[in-house]
Amino acid sequence: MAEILVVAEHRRQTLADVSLQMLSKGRQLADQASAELLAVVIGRNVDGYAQELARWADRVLAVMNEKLGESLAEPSQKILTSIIKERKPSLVLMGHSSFGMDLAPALAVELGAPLATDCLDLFIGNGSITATRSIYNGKVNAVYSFIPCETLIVTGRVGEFPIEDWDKQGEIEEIDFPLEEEFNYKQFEGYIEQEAGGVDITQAEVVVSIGRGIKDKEHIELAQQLASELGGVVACSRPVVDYGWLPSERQVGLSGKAVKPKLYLALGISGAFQHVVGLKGSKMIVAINKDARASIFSLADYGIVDDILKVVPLLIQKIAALKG
Amino acid sequence: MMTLTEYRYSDVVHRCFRCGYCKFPVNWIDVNNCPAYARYRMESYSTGGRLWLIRAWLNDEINWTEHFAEIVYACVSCKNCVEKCPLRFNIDIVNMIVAAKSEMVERGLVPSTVKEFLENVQRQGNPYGSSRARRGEWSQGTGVEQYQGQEFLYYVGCVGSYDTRARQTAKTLASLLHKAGLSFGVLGKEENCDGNEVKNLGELTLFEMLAEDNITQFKALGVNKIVTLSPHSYNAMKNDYPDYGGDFYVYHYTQLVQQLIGDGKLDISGGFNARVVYHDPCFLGRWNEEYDSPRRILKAIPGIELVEMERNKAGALCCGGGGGNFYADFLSGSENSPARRRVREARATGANILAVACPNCMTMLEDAVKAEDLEDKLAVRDLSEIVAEACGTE
Amino acid sequence: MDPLYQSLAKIVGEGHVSTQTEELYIYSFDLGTTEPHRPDCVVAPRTMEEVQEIVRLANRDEIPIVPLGGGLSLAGLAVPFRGGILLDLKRMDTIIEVNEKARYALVECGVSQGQLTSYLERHHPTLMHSEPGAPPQATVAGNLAIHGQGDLAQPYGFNSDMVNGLEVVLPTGQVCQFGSCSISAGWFTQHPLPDLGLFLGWAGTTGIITKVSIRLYPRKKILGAGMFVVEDEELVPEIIYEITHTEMAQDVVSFSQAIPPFSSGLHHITINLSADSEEELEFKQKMIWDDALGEYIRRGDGGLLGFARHLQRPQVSKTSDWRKGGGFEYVGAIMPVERYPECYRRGREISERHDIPYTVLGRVIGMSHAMMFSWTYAFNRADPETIRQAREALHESDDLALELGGAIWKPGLYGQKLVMERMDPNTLDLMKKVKQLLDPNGIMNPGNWEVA
Amino acid sequence: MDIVTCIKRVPDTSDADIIIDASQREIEGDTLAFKINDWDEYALETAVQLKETLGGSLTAVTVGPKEWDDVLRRALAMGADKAIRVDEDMITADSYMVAGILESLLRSLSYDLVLFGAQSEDFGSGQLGIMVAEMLGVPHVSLVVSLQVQDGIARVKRELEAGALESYTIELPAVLTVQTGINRPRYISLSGIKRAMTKELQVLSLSGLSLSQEMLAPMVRLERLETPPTGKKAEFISGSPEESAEQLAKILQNSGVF
Repeated sequence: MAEILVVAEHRRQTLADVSLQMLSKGRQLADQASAELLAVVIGRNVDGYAQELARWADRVLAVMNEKLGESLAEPSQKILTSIIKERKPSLVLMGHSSFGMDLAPALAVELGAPLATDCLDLFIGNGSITATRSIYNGKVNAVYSFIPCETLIVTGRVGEFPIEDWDKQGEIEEIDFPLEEEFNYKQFEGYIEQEAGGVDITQAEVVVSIGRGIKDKEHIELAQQLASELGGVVACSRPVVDYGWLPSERQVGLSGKAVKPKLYLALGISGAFQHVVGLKGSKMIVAINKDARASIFSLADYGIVDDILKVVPLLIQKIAALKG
Repeated sequence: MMTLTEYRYSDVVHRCFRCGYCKFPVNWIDVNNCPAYARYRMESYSTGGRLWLIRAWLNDEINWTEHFAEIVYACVSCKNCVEKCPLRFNIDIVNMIVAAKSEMVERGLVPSTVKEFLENVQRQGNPYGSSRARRGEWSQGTGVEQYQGQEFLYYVGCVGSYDTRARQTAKTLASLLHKAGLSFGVLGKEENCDGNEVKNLGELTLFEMLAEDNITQFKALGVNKIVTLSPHSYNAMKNDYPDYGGDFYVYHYTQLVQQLIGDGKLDISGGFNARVVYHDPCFLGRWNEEYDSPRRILKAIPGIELVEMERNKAGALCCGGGGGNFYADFLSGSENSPARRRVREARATGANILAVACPNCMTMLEDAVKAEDLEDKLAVRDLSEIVAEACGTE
Repeated sequence: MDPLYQSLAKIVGEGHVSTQTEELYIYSFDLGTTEPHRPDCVVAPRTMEEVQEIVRLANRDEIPIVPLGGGLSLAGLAVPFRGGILLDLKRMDTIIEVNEKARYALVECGVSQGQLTSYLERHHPTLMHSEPGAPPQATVAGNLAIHGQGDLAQPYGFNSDMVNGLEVVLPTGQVCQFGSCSISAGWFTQHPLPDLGLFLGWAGTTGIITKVSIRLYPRKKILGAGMFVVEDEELVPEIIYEITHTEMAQDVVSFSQAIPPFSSGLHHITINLSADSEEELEFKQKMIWDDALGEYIRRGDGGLLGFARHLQRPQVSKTSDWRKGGGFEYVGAIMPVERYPECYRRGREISERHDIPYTVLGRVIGMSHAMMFSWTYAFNRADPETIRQAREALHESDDLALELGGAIWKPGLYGQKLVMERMDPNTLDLMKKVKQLLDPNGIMNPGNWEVA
Repeated sequence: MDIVTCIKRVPDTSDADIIIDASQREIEGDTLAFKINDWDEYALETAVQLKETLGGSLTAVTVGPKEWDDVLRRALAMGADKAIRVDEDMITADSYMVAGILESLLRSLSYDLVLFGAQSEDFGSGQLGIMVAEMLGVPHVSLVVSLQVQDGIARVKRELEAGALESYTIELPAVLTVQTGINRPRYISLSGIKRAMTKELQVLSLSGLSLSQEMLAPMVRLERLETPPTGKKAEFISGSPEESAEQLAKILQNSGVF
């Protein structure tokens, strides 16, 4: 097997965790297949990132160009196409992040390469690669194979691959890439931070998080009471924000925030991975959900199968009673 | 601006003076007999306020908002206003509100929980969105037969089929009917939503489809007599299905059980020792004027001391679960919620058993008992469960 | 978020305050012909303390504040003409005390007439209060703020004559109690302390009544009503004189209306009687039908239309449907009973001029010292022309009431102006000073009773 | 402005037991109910709102067998003027093939904006819209949570991680993939669906589209379906709500949460 190429991403002076996750997985695969692990990082000034990536990669391509700004999907596509065509890596890995989701499908089309996105795992055996994906609400796993090809592109699920420590001290190769194309049709206008509403769920010791099972915005008060009783804050999963019942600053998950409380209490949350990825740092997870098959229960330490609207009022009472 | 449907009541809707009689029960004990007004205590939530707002919307004086939709959907079709309004258009009050809901349905502008309710019924035949395949699960292990020409079709309904607590009631009633030697069967996973709530949520075409499908299915199976667990099913099948050619003998189970007791088919000599207060379900009471059968049953059981709440029969306060609100849930979250008011009223009679005859009332009131912290003082029991205990089947 | 909303939500809780279009729309309306005006905010307090905080806030920021009870006065007395805070008081609905032996009831301001009647029926069946003819959601306190009258007006006078004590939140936020309650726990009398009657009849322009103690009267076991019909309106005043002379009647009302047509032009005098025994009833009936009215019957001037037990309360809101239109408004005036014939004739003319089926009514107050005579005009809420007609008829009736020597009861803005134009300037000046003293920032129900 | 929205039909798997069939490549479908893909409903609502304010046409497109007409009917009821179904069961296809078909179809249509749901509920690849954009050679933005269109320019906000957004202006024509929460999709009444029966629903066969043989062979193949390994299982607290609340309160207390 030839090279395995990992596309590293960064935004606002920060290297994305998911890139280190993909590098760790790439490292494993490269060692297994006796291949070289190549990391590519693209930007105006990427020296710092390259140093970091070199801990995992055998070789880091630090691709720089003065014209590169914050929005990198389109230029990255051009640059990567050129690099991949030249080096013909057998596998290109990147995170299934907002960056990867924008980039990978376009890159695959441009290269005519097979693409598997949001993969949970990758296997190399008998010279071929298979990828496992989660489908049907996480109820089924699907294993995919690919037609024989020069290069296969895979995006990996965020948070699914643990970061392993390496110190490879790979070689860093700086490339000043000439960018002739202009991307005037798409202008980056800036970042928008969600409104700061005064509640920082990432710092809370107790997070009472509500999902679709809360059923009505009127019931959020219940969660609020429970949170007050436990000295915590109320957070939520995506549907609650989509309905406009809580501001997005309260959302836990991939597009929301990552929390690391002592107690994460998931109320009426089914446990879609996009949510779960944001609560993995919790020390103790308790889930209450009507559906015994909800995937949140495979993550929780304790579970109650019941209607949250029935259990939570009682739980508030019981806690108050125990507190005396 | 009525682009989608002609509002049928445009020559009536302005006739409400907002005198406020509709807020009261039959006497003047309490101004809180309209569930929505009782919960919110703002004029906008009273029946008159709702009618005035509907008219303002139809006349383009106000725009549709989520809040407006919630005010309209806070009407749970309990018919207290119809009972109380002194004016002649009173029979159309709930119809006027349902027609406004219908207009919102046609424009796609309904609150999110109502949208979910209706989409779930469209897709899975029940408001919960649970799989159709699970509809018959309640009867597992009971030996209840699939309907195949027995004398009665036992129609369970969505709440009895899916709600954990109401499933117990559905089972108990089945065992009771079995004990009485009644020939009956159920439809299990072939059963579909009766449509009563769908109609009251204003989705009239979906209701028509459900009614027609059910009637076709019943006729194909040779159904002649139907006994329902829920007064909501009873109402739809008795009053609406005939309009679609569905002429069946429809009974609410309290009517049938009362008869079975009278005929000596059920031996209730085991008795039931309790002070019992009975809560009239709107779709049995005000909608169908059946106040006596449930009370006769309770009076017949040895050991029961039957007491009445101050608001009873035509003046009963609704549990707040009608018109799909047991799911859509616009009236909870407060001590002013009708269900909580109702259990406080029940407890004030000194009763230790609150008897219900409707799975919706059961779920609403049982939750309210917990919210009011009355669990050690007041238990909500379905009439079928009380009779079953008196028969020694439980 | 609106800072006014936030301040009010802190006081009463979020569920009981609204700045949303739907609430502002509904509370902008009076049920009569008055043009709507939107408040900036609707708030429904539960306690006197909450009212106090709201008033302090309004006074500090000079925000108009309009108290609302049942909202049934019809004359635009609770319309937020200058915007501001609309204060719906109906959540304050506790019946605090009924003192059977001292015959009084202490209630919060949001207690409705229907609620009190029903409560007394169940818990104190030997007592009653003077319930006005309004629908049962009318409040006891709101009725005092407009000098209402009820079904005991004939023997005992105006409801505002039946007050034993008041608690009022002043426009500056202080709470005052008036009557024996100001010096002890008992709410049994308003007199004989120095008279500070600054709130009754002021339509909420001098303060917000939060508690009231009202007198209760004996309620007998049997209630019934007889109806006496005469064709000649000239006879009505003397017939009423004869009836009231017997001291046997409770409510005495004479009415005439165009609907149904067969009785148009006739005068129906309803006479409420009550008794604890058949003997008492028979005696009272004899006193009225034989002794007071026998002569008229013999002469053929009038006839007894019947006597009914189990009194049904009149449902005045039915008038609203006469033009299939959900609306009516009336001018009421306190008149000498002898003016009945002219009130009837001239009122009927006004109605007919405006194409409105006529309805007139005179209710006897205080042994026929006076009557409340009303001219009622139905309109169709969906037809602006009929609203205009009704409004004109109402203004003409205001003019008529004064022309005939009466005093307009709970006048709307037009009537208030007429009254103030005629009022003794010294009295008017005193009114102005009182108002300025109590409400220096002019926040209370502005627009109403504003002395220029 | 002319908008095309590409939608798909998915099984409602939220409450269903998913059973892998004997072939290990498909799931048993007879007890499943089907629906429009959640993300696509948001995309459609976005399109309908744009059409309501800006005028123009809205075409809903899908690639699937006859049963898939029902999601197109819903799209028509929501406000699409016209619907097109490419009649082909794509169950064994990869996104690349579907994208190729859509590309070919879109080349025959007039469009200023093509909207996709950001991903599907069933397979969740999140590839299709971006692939089509690349094939058509028009700009794209994925995960759009806000959209305004004026004078041939779209102003979009796009969802990033950790609650941040980024905003772009993008020239039309363009392809956008829409994230949930961008709006509140309207309810589609049954009578609305019935009324939509009179609207045009065009069915095309693959042969009517100019597609190379290469485009019709998948590059990604499903080997087998598996039941996911059960992770660590929660310790379940059982009993009545009262009992379980009591137990949980004690557990929390013993763990020092309070």
